[in-house]
Amino acid sequence: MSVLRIQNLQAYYQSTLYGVTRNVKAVDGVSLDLRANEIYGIAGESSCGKTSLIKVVFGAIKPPLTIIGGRVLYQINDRDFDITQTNDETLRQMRWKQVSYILQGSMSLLNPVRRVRKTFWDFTKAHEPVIEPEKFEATTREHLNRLGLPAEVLDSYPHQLSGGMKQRVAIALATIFQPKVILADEPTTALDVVVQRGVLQLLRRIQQETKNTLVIVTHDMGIHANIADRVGIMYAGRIVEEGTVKHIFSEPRHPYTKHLIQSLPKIGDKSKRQSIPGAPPNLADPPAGCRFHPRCPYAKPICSVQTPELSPIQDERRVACFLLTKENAHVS
Amino acid sequence: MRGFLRVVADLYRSDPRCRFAFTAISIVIMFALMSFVSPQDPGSSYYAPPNQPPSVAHPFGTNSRGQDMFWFLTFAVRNSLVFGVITAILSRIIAISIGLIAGYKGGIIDRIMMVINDSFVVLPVLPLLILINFIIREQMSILQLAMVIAAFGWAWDARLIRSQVLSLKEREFTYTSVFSGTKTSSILISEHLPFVMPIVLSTTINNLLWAIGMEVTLAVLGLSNIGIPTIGTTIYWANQHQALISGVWWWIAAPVAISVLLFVALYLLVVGLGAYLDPRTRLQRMKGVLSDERA
Amino acid sequence: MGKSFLTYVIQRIAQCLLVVIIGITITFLIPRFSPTDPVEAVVNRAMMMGQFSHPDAVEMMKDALTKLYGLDGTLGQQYVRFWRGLLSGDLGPSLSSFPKPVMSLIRGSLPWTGALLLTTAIIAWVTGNMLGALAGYYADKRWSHVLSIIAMSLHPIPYYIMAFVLLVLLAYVIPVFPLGGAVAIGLKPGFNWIYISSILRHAFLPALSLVLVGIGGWFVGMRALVTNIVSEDYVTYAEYAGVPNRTIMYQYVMKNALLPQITGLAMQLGLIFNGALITEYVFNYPGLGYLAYSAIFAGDYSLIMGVAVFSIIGVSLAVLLVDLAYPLFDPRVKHQ
Amino acid sequence: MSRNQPLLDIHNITKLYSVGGWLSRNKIAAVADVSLSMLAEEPEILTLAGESGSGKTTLARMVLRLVEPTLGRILYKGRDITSIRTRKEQIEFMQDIQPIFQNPFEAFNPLKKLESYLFETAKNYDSRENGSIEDRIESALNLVGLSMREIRGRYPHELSGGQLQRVSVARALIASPSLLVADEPVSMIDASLRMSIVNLFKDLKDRHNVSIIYITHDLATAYYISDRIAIMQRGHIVEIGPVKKVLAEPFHPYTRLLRESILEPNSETAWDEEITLSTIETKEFARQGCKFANRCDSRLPICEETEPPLSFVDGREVKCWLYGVQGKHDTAS
Amino acid sequence: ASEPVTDLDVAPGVPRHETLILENPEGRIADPGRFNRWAPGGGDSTGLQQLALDTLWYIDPDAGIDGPWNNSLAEAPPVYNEDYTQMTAKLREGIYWSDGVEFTADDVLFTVETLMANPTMEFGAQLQLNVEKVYKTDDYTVVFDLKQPNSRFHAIFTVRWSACFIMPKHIWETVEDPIAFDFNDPLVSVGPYVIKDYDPNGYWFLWERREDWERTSLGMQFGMPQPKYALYTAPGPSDKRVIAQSNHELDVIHDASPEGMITLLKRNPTSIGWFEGFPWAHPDPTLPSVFLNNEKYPLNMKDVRWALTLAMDIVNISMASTNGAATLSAIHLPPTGGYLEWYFDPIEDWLREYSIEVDGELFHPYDPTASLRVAEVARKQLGDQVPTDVTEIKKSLGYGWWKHDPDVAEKLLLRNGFTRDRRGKWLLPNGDPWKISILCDAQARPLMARIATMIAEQWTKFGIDAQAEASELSIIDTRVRYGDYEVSIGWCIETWGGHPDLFWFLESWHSDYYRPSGEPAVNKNPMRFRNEELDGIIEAIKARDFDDPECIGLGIEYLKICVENMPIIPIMAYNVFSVCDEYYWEGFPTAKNPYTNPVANWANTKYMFPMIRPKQQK
Ligand SMILES: Nc1ncnc2c1ncn2[C@@H]1O[C@H](COP(=O)(O)OP(=O)(O)OP(=O)(O)O)[C@@H](O)[C@H]1O
Ligand SMILES: Nc1ncnc2c1ncn2[C@@H]1O[C@H](COP(=O)(O)OP(=O)(O)OP(=O)(O)O)[C@@H](O)[C@H]1O
Ligand SMILES: [Mg+2]
Ligand SMILES: [Mg+2]
Repeated sequence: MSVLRIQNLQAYYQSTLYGVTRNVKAVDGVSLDLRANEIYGIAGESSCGKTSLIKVVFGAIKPPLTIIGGRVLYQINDRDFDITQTNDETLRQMRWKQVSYILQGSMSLLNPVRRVRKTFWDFTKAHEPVIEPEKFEATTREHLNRLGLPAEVLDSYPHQLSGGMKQRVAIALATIFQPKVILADEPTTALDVVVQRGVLQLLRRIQQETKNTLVIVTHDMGIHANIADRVGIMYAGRIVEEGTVKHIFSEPRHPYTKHLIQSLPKIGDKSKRQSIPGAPPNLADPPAGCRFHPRCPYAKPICSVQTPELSPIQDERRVACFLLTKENAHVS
Repeated sequence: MRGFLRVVADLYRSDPRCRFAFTAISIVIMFALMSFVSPQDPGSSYYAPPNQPPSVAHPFGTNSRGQDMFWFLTFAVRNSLVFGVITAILSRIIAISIGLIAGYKGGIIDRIMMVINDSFVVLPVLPLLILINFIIREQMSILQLAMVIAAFGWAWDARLIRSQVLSLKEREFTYTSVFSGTKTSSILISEHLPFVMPIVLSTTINNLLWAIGMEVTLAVLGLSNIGIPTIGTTIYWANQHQALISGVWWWIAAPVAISVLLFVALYLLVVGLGAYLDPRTRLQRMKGVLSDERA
Repeated sequence: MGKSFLTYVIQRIAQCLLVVIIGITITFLIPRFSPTDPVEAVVNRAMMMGQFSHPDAVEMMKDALTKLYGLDGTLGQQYVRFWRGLLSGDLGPSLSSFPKPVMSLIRGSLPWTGALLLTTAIIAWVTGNMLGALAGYYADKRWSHVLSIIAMSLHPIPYYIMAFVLLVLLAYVIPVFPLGGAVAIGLKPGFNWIYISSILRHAFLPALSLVLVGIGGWFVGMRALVTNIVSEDYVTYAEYAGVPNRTIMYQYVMKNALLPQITGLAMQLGLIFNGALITEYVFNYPGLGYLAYSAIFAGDYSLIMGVAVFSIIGVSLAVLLVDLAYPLFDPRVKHQ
Repeated sequence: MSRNQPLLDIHNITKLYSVGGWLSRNKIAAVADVSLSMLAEEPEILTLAGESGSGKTTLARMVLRLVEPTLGRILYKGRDITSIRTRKEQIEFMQDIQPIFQNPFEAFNPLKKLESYLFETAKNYDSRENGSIEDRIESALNLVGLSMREIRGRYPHELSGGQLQRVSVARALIASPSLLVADEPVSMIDASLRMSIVNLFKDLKDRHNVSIIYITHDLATAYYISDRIAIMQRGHIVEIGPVKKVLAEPFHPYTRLLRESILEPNSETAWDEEITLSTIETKEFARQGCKFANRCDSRLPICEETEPPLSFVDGREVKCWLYGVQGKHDTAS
Repeated sequence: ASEPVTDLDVAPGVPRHETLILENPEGRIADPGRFNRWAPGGGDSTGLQQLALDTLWYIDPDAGIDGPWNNSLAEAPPVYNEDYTQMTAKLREGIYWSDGVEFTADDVLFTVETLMANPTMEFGAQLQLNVEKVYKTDDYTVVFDLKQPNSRFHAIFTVRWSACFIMPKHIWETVEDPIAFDFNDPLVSVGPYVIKDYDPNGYWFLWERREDWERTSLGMQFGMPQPKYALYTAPGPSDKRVIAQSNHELDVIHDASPEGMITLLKRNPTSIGWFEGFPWAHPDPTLPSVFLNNEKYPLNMKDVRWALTLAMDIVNISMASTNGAATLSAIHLPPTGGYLEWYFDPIEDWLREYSIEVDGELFHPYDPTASLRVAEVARKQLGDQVPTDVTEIKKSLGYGWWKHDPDVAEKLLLRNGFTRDRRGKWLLPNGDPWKISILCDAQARPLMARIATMIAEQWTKFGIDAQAEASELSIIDTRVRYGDYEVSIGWCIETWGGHPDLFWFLESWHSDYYRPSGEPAVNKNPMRFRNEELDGIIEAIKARDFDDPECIGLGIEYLKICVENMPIIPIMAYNVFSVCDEYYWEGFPTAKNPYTNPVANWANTKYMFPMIRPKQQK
């Protein structure tokens, strides 16, 4: 049962400066199908378009980010709508109640001169205009309690909170209304592993309790391995591989994914790891054909000419590689 | 210099506000430069029929002293601009150096500088200006007045700049430079200065405005050199001839309109420039510029 | 409360005192190098009235006046005498209104400009910041541009012109406000509507002119600050969460941008002690500006010093207080 | 430099910061009584890991002379670094110790061309090897797998994070330092780029005898490259020893927690127990006794009151009562 | 005239139609509660010296109600003994202070003795230098024994625009420190008005007519002062005076600018000037001139001073300064009051004949048509308002002036060794460039700045690097007094207007009074002019009685010496654009009915009060 379908989404950063239009093809033909009650991980290099994708999915489309094509269809409470087509008010009503978003860099998500309680109040009030202060206090405390957060954070200013706590407050804020879809963009970068663990635990628990869809974006493969159900690997604005977490890690198929997984060091193993050669592509002027071909050791002539489709190669598994399309699935 | 021209060209191309601003500023500067080809000496009077409203022959009319306001104002605008710009530059130099050094050095140097700075902040400017005006007995030239006003016009801005530098010096790129063995002076100038530029720019406008306002105030009170045409002395003479109530409104309206035009343009320019210089917006823009260049 | 905080406060106060001393010293010295001289001023005045026909009479008067005004002695002695007086709360007699104590002259004028400038500074500050915040927050809206342009167009109009145009419009062409003064002639001060309404009616034009020119500066500053803040993550985040724009603007954008403006306001409030010369000049409004101005011309050192001392102490105190109180506005601030 | 002298010798340094505003003012020890030393004879990579806010950056900055310690001494090659005064001495010092910062995008001024940093560095530090300035830059760039061709005329935003981070390393290398202090040099970049930097560090140590202080949250890379690791918690080094030992078999309860929390990209380590996180940092800093006590599973009564000493156990040092004088070895697993 | 639209009260209980509102040109008074007119720097134009104080005699600058001379507190003119070492003043009987105490010789004695004891008080030093002894022979007779002969001693007690006023002894005798005394509680008046209220901030002073006004010298002689109230206000910048009068909130403007005057006449049909038409302004008996420091090189050369004079174009100066509404004077006396008849008419022929020798030829510098030319230019702008009748022009615009002849000026310079550089700029005989800066007050006396700027322009055209140097009144006065200037615009020739005596200012032109540059001069000889012949004339005048008709002849000799030497360049009368509004009151003094001076800060304006009449009773 899918709650969110992304169909051939193209979103570019368009800027017409100095008379020249420039397109940064941050999201370029992404199709995804997200189901209820799953954790979907999106991984990929820095600046391959992960944040941009999430922004579009959340409907946070502000110039210069522009939708070039495709659709983002939500199916929530038996209502279908395309987020690229909805008006501001519907969008506003939908947000937080149905879909919420935890922004990248949550260290600065809280207003530094406003007590956390006030921020909660603002966020609650935005969707429940007639809430009583007492009721608000009770529900907020209960919510925090459920998330295992001490109520004293409410009286704090953000700078008084440790990084992990801030991140968790951001998560708490994003889940006040128990939305159907939660989009989390790098929720743990720059946190130590212990704190990271606390944050991820929290996210997972929320997901388990409310059976909603959690999309988690990060370049930290460890996170995906541990909490995602399915993982999509992005490269240069496109999804190049998608599969269950088990498959991706045990049996990566796309050359990029392979490299990625192989390069991960492990504790207890000091053997030499190699990084992917070459530099990531410039999204303003991406290579033709398969965008990975300049760095791909297996590249064939066709790779630089045609763009491989993301096609299913087995259950729950899709890959965009000419080496691996169904016909050639045996090649590896 | 090439960099400067490029910035100008970029802004001109990219931003309609800047386009307007450049056009307006160029017009005002052109206007001021026309003083060099003026057929009329600003010191002479009664060469034209007095009190003529604007017409083809006298685009800004003539005043009660029989001067053509168009040509007279070319001098007034030129002098006020020169005065304002000198004041702004001088006070910027002080403000920037004090702000950068105090903010960067910290400690006792900072404290001493801030005491000096605050002493200037608290001084009652207008009375002192009048008194200094008295002391520098020979008619104060534009340059002298600019220096005196500049001496009073930096303190607040230095404080602002300092507060910015306080955070800049903790930024990693500063440390990178320190560890590159870069001299403090060049760290301040080439690393921090560009970052405080937006502030410097907007305080420059305010300072320019304040300086010209001071000059007008002194002139209205009859305390400036009435022989030098400036926006202030234009208003002084207009007042002496009661232009406001005797219907010679263009005498006042013309200089006011020019300064309004100039400052609106400067403001728009600074808004545009600020966006250009703001690291957050600049990056995107510069990307555009550079890829254009390379293409 | 930690020890270091106390140390900080003491240090800050010491710094403030130092500033006051330097400021006062500068203002003590400058008038004494000025060619205006209280004794000569009285002599000139007496001459204008045709009093003298003999140079010896002039000399006699000058000598007597110099003694009377306490201007004998070296600069150093006068400086010491000045501080001794100041520390005992005595600013000495005015030289141009001899022997009226400077204090009582200031006391008579301060309330008028003080109240006027206090109110207008605050109104201008609030309006300027409000409009600046609006224009900065809705930077892409058309009305925001228009607003910016209007504010910027008012800004460079010389204050004298602005004041006068208002006066002509609202006291002559449409004579709804009085031409000048602080209160109607002959009204006895009292806490009654007639007196208060008269004060308000008289203060309206001066206030309006001060507000109109005062807005611009705050407007520009605020707009710039806000443009920086709207791209902060917490603003975006609140927007994403559907927090109403109004709340975002006031509680997220404006409140944060306001912090530097508070120090600015403190300085402005300090400047109240400088009076508003042109306002007083155009609207016949009583106040310290004119007092200081006439003192300058009369070479009335004591009065100049009196006004300057008020202004210097006022500004440094205001800045000091804001510095110390800053943590109340911004919980992040640490005193170093 | 005599042979038996340590390269870097940190003696009981402490850094106190005042935090809080008007009425709620506190002093926190961002670094509390830390001693460390790195040997001169053989280069090593020392990892500093631990909690966010535990004082790693502060420690690194003190070593770099960017922050002055409140107490204690730092000796570099036997010389107290606070005694460095003149510009000449400073240059000499900086030539030897160079930093690499966490965020490559922050480490360079976005308004300056990258090459200017390189030229500036090359110009200010006289070469220990021969060669023109250009040559030195080129060879430093080659070491990190870049060349001047890719850098010339470019601004920081024109390079990828990984490239920038390499330039950052190259810049440090131009000075041919003996010690690199790298504060989270890879936290902002993805796995594959991360490896290229980390491999570079390894190379530097192995082939160019550069010692490195490597600060990171990524214990997998720490394990991968470093020789020793020091775990910090609330200003203290709570455990320090060879990386293989410490990470394979952590002693201190915090290290254990840390070790358990590491997400292995392949395993299915599900964490069963919920963990407690600190809320208000300053409160924890202000604790008496062991700073970790309130979150520790194996806490003893003494932990609440007295700070444990740093004791030698099994080839490493641990700051925990479980291994201290009192309960030596009783709970050691 | 139009009906008054409203008759608002000026103040609670003070109806507008019973009030005369006058401008106090001093602006805001810093210490308004102080009415001690005798203390150093005491305020004066607040109505105090006009309405509440009085002294022995007044001389009107114009015709006066019954002649310029008025015995005010005195019953008769002063009587001197033969050698002018004693002066006797006979006082009026029946004059009372406003608190009911009678005014007697004791008040005069007390005043003189108090002031003599306090040389810082006004006239204190002057009295000390002159008076040996003062005593009364009866309650209404005061005798002054003088230290040396002085035929003009009475001038101290004779109001020109102010003088030494008399204190009420019964109030002052209890005062410990007469300098510190405010004379406020009570302010006892010997004039027809008493203070009713004043602004604690010094912007206005409200006076009320005394019940017993007939027990004052004014009431006794000329009847009841008409306005029940008089309000002296400081209306602010000149534009506001115009607005205020257009709103009928200001009956007497002290001084408007020429443009303000023209505007007012256009806007407000009830506004009138001194002359019914152009040039409207009241010519004060004071002569703004170009001061030349006769001790500064090259101004110490007579030819140079003359060259500067001939380089000036009086028509332009008149236009620039007053829109042509200036009353010109070629000679060193103001062309006002009786002076036209006493001095200008008699010397006219001599002036026409007067010549200077230039390159062997005789050059007649006097231009008798100067004022006619001014009228002609002014007519271009103002049309019919400018009179055409020659006698009328002469009376209002003056007689003639010096020719504008740069060629002759050039010759005068060349023969003294001046040269021109390549750009045509003059070089001094010693080869230095010739620079002149003309000191003027741009703030309190804009008229002076307008004159200075125009002269600077003309001298610049002539090739001198000249500029107007604006400064502040008190600084200018001091600098001029100490001789620290080259050229300045101001006046040092002041006359009674209504009396031909010149000694009043001329006394200080005597070389006994001369002080070199660097030392303070008495302000009437700031140009530091010394002339033996002139000393003789001054001594001769001094030896003659105040009213001796021979003094006029001596005065004419003085004028000739001045024309010859041109120590300062006379320009015009100080034309004051006093504008009165005939909306609530009529019968203001005008050129047609010149019973006194309308210029509001003159003490003589008290004569206006019994003469004006309410326009409408409501
Ligand atoms: N406002 C913008 N204007 C133009 N280009 C942009 C803008 N924001 C992002 N980009 C570009 O779009 C591309 C994708 O950026 P995005 O932030 O989506 O990457 P990401 O995968 O989230 O990277 P990271 O791991 O660093 O967060 C990058 O090349 C980036 O430079
Ligand atoms: N300048 C400062 N003033 C006050 N407190 C500071 C300052 N710098 C750091 N601190 C505090 O000192 C403690 C240690 O900070 P530090 O940055 O050294 O930690 P860290 O281990 O590097 O953390 P992270 O992993 O988050 O980078 C933190 O609580 C921090 O808030
Ligand atoms: Mg991202
Ligand atoms: Mg750190």
